Amino acid sequence: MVHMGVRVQTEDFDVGAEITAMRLSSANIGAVVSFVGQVRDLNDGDNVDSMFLEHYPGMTEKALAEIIAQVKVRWSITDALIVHRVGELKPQDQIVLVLVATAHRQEAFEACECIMDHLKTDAPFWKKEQTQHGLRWVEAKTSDEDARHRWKSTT
Amino acid sequence: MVHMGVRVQTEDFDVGAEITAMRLSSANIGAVVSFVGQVRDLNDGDNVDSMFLEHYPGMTEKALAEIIAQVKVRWSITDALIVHRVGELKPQDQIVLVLVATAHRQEAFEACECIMDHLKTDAPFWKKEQTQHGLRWVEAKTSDEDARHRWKSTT
Amino acid sequence: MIHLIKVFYFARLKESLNYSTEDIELPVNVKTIAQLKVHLAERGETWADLFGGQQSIRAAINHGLVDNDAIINSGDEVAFFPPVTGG
Amino acid sequence: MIHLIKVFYFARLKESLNYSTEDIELPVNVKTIAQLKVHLAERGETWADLFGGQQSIRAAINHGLVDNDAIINSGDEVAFFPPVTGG
Repeated sequence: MVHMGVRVQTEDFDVGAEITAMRLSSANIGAVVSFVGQVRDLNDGDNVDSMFLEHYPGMTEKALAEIIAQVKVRWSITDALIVHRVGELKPQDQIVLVLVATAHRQEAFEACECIMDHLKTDAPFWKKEQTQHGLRWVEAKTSDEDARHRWKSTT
Repeated sequence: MVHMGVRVQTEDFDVGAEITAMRLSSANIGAVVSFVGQVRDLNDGDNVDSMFLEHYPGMTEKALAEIIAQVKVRWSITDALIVHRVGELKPQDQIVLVLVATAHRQEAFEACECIMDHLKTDAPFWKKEQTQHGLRWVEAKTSDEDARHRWKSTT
Repeated sequence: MIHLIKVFYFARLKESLNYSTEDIELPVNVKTIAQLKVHLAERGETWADLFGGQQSIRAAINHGLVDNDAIINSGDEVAFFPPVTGG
Repeated sequence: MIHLIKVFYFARLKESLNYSTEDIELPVNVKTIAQLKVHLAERGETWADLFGGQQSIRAAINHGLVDNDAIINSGDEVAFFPPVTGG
């Protein structure tokens, strides 16, 4: 898998087209679970006017591909896709899409959530917000570290 | 909530339009998790040519609305939607859509999976398959009962 | 006093019985879902086969799933069906 | 023998240092990420503030996340950045 199913882009994505393309790729697929993240207008109590997403080109794609590869070892997955946007984003812009297609639903839910939890801690993205108090870098959350570690205890 | 966010229909649905409409309904939404079920071409080792989905009009809508109401008590949910098709379906047709929108991702994943698990055991739908061996009613799975009971032990 | 209820049958039950709904006048000794099943099982072989306890049959009263010991009231809409298989 | 590596800085680090990449010739006693951090911290106040151990800084070698005790080899691409906040 050479970065298959991973895209890092400034452009928006079409969630319906992505789900449908993946779903129709195999008649063995019974379940497609998707996660769409959108920019909220509020963070840590402050209004967010816009944000800029910086990343580490080269490492980002590799990190995301590794997350998918790990998930494929653990669950029986027909297909998976991560699309992550970078650059300038406004509230209610789509920021990330994760899709997982499987024969049975529980695997799709677990794998999709596991991908998101690892993406939050292992993929080199950094958010800088423009709020009413000026520009600020978003601080990482310990809750994201905790969420990621959930998946270790049960392996 | 008078059956809000519940639709039972013979027509297909547009997953992208549904996700986008829900996502844009509030700038407080940070996560939308969706589940799409599609008819598989194989069940219990036999090729499925088509299936017919019977339901109990009146009770179906009520049962689905109750599932959403229960989930809203347990998780902090901005919006939720269930669309379930009935009537004649072919392999790779969409059969069910569940959407949950929340501020934070973990709640959306859990609530969406919980809705699907309850839908599998509590909503009056019955599948009849046309296979190479003729027509047959699909048997309920004990694994679906087990999946539903998971959510009880942790409440 | 007459206790009239409406009964619906779905899926495999509907096919076996060859009809989907009927009005039933409840005998005085039939007050619960379990008692109604016994009453229906006495109708003949097909009915005994379906409601005699060998098969898993679920019930609803007025569009809500109920257990065997649920009380049936006059005017209720009662439904019998196999375990559900949607989703 | 000269051990030349390429170093990248991202996000808050890049802004504080006011540049994003440089080539560094590793001193012979600098073999790990931890030792490179100490080496960088000796460059002055801004550097000491970032790499002196008060702040949480993550590191990557050749596009893979690594711990403090990871070995740096000649020709490696090393990156330093704050905890990530994507998704």
